Amino acid sequence: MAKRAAAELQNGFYVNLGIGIPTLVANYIPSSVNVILQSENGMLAMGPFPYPGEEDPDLINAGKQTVSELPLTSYFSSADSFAMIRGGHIDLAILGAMEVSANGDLANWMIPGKSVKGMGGAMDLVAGVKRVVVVMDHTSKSGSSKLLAKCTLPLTGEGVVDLVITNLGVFEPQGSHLAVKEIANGVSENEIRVKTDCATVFD
Amino acid sequence: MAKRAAAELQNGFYVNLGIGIPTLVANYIPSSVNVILQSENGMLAMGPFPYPGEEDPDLINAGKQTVSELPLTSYFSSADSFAMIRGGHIDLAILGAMEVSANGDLANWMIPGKSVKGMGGAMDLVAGVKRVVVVMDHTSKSGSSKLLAKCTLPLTGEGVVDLVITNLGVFEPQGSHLAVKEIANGVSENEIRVKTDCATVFD
Amino acid sequence: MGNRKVFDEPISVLTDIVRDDMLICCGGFGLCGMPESLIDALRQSGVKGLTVVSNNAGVDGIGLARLIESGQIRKMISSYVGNNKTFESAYLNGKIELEFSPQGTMSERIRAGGAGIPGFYTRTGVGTLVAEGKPHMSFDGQTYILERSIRADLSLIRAEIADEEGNLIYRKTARNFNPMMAMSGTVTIAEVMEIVPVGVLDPDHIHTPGIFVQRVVKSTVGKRIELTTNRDRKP
Amino acid sequence: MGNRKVFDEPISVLTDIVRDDMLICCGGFGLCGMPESLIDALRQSGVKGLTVVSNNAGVDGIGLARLIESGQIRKMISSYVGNNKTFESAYLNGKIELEFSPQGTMSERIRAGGAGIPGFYTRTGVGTLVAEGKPHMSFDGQTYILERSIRADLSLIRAEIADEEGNLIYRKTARNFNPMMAMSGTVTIAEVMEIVPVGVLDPDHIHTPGIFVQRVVKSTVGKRIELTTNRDRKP
Repeated sequence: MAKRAAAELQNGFYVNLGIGIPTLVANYIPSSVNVILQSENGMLAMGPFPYPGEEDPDLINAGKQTVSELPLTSYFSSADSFAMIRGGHIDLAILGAMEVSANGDLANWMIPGKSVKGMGGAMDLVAGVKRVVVVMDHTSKSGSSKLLAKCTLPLTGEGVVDLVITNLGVFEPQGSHLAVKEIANGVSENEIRVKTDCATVFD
Repeated sequence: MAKRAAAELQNGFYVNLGIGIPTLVANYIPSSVNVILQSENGMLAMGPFPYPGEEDPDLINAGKQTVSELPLTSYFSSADSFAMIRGGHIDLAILGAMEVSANGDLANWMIPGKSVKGMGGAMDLVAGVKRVVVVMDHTSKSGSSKLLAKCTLPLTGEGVVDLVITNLGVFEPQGSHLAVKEIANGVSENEIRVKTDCATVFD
Repeated sequence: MGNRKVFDEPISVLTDIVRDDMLICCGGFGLCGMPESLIDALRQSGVKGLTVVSNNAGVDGIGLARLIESGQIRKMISSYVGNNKTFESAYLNGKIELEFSPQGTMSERIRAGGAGIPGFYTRTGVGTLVAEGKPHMSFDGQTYILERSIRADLSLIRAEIADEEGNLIYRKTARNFNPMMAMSGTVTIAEVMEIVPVGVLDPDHIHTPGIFVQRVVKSTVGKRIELTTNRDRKP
Repeated sequence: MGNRKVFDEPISVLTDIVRDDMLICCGGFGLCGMPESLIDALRQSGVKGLTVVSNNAGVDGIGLARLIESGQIRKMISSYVGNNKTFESAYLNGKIELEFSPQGTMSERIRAGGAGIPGFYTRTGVGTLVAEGKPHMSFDGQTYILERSIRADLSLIRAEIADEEGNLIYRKTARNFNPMMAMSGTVTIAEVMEIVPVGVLDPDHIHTPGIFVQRVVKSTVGKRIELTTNRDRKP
């Protein structure tokens, strides 16, 4: 999934990668494609994790992990960082999700009754970034579909998802249904129909 | 007038001085009083005019005059500068005026029918600065009072003036009238009454 | 101006200013750029009933978590309080209130507070729990919600270097919420690694002009790393 | 990334981007920090019907006044256009429209445009001509007016140094409107004194991150002083 998501990156893109699977996308960026990673805590052109002994307490990513600097790096405040995000200057965000609906609603921050952690910058990212790509397992641990006609969990954003990449395929929210853009190797159309709780249209 | 206005400055004040007579106030600041001058084009701790040959095209005040730097100077954008002003961080602004009314309305930017120059930062200053002091001649060149029951010119701000210093005295807008706080040397109460087009109450 | 803004100790810089029920903005993103000495002094001061605006709630045993432990915080306004058992237990036991504000909305609300802007419209949170009860307005066919600014009675921030006038320079991602909180505080106190005389800092490099900083004190604790992540050295 | 953002000449950096009836934000406070080479190239391009947002309208014979002379500007949004006979005569002859925006409101409208904020409330202008026709709202007993953001099709700005990624550093009061206009432009072009490779600038000193800057070109004209004022050397 992370590899497929990396194919969404175009040369010169400014990109924000969410915590979890999306972070792994960085490992699959082809060397011919230059992208600049934004970290919403106030950094543009984020480098890789530091070598042991080179950690800097003043240099972390939005997941609070130590990272490193690149020659083109710049730093700025949280307000300036979210001006960038909210103002549509980031080309692409790749995020994880709990649920996505056929009209592009996204739920990824809260499960009622469970301990609440907070939305962090997710609501700002999905509202502001030009293109939002979700990377997630197609079904939950209990086997239920995470692609739904309507989200059951509290939303992170309304109609904000442009593309969903799961272990079964690639999907585009179309309002009333999901357009199936790609099917993963060894997966049948029927398996997708069975495991998806909303209308699907195969391209 | 500039000298009397300088008495309004307290140690440690952040101050914005308007163009014209207010600029002269800087010449009367006692050496025991440290004030920091803000220039709304993006400078805090503005220094005096430069010595001949030391002018810097990148270093001007809000009147577009060349100025100099001090050890505690900082520079910032116009948005940050007016965040300072609008956010109430400037202790005092000293401005010129065409008309002031008994309730503190101020007109100093436009005469209908005459060539219009614009309000610059004056509307932001009077709306945001903690204390607004006006320094002006008591009467216009034609002899009419510039202190009025109601301004006749388009306003710069409504109820914004805290103190007016003229060649005849010092006045505090009280809503229905002006409180006369001081009378200039050689001026009679009667002269003030005659030359002021609103109710006055002598302290 | 001398060094009227410079104080000796984190506790003395706070004592005459703090009082119960204040709204305090507290800088930092996790432990990065967090004014730990000032937070510890706040605990020592014993004030209570505080509303604290901070992106996170500290880490168990460090930072704001210590004030939650001691029961001094009545309410937190944050964007993320995960991985914090102290907070979680206080919250589940009804000992602390919580208002979630999306990170970008929160940082802008704080900036707006300092900039004299009482409210602004944003798309962030439209159609979510965050939008409930807030005025909606349409601009060019898009729906936005009105978010209110945050002004603090006191802001506690951290910077790398201060001069005696309170001009501040931050370092790398330790900048985060600190510049806006400096603007938003009626009184702002900066904890720094180093205090230099005026004239040492390049005026084009100053991130926060001294007008926003009323007091400065040297940090008494080292910087901390919350989560060390490394790559392998190539063989 | 190479130097995909770096262009050779002020005219070539503009030609494929400019078109009639654009809204252009143009940096500078008077002549200070004004992108004069780009404005001259804009005149050379011959595009017309422009709406130009700029604090001032240039000085007779210099900067935007030259575009007013040539009739390329349909409308100005400014805070101050005094001491400018070119503008005055065009205005009195009905050849140009004018919208006054208070300087602080204007700078914030431009920042808001870049920051995805369609509108914000301010006390500036309440009870004046500026408030006419604008929605009013009361916050905590005070009246405020709603001001709309400004987004530009193109922003022309000036900085001191750029690196090849478009990271910018401004110098002294030449910063003024340039950073917000960089944010607000769909396309932003920066005219600079010097272009350096990436890695030369300290990332903590960068005022405008490269994400806001699509193109960079070296200035072809020197800096100008509008009004020389001096103090006497002590005898």
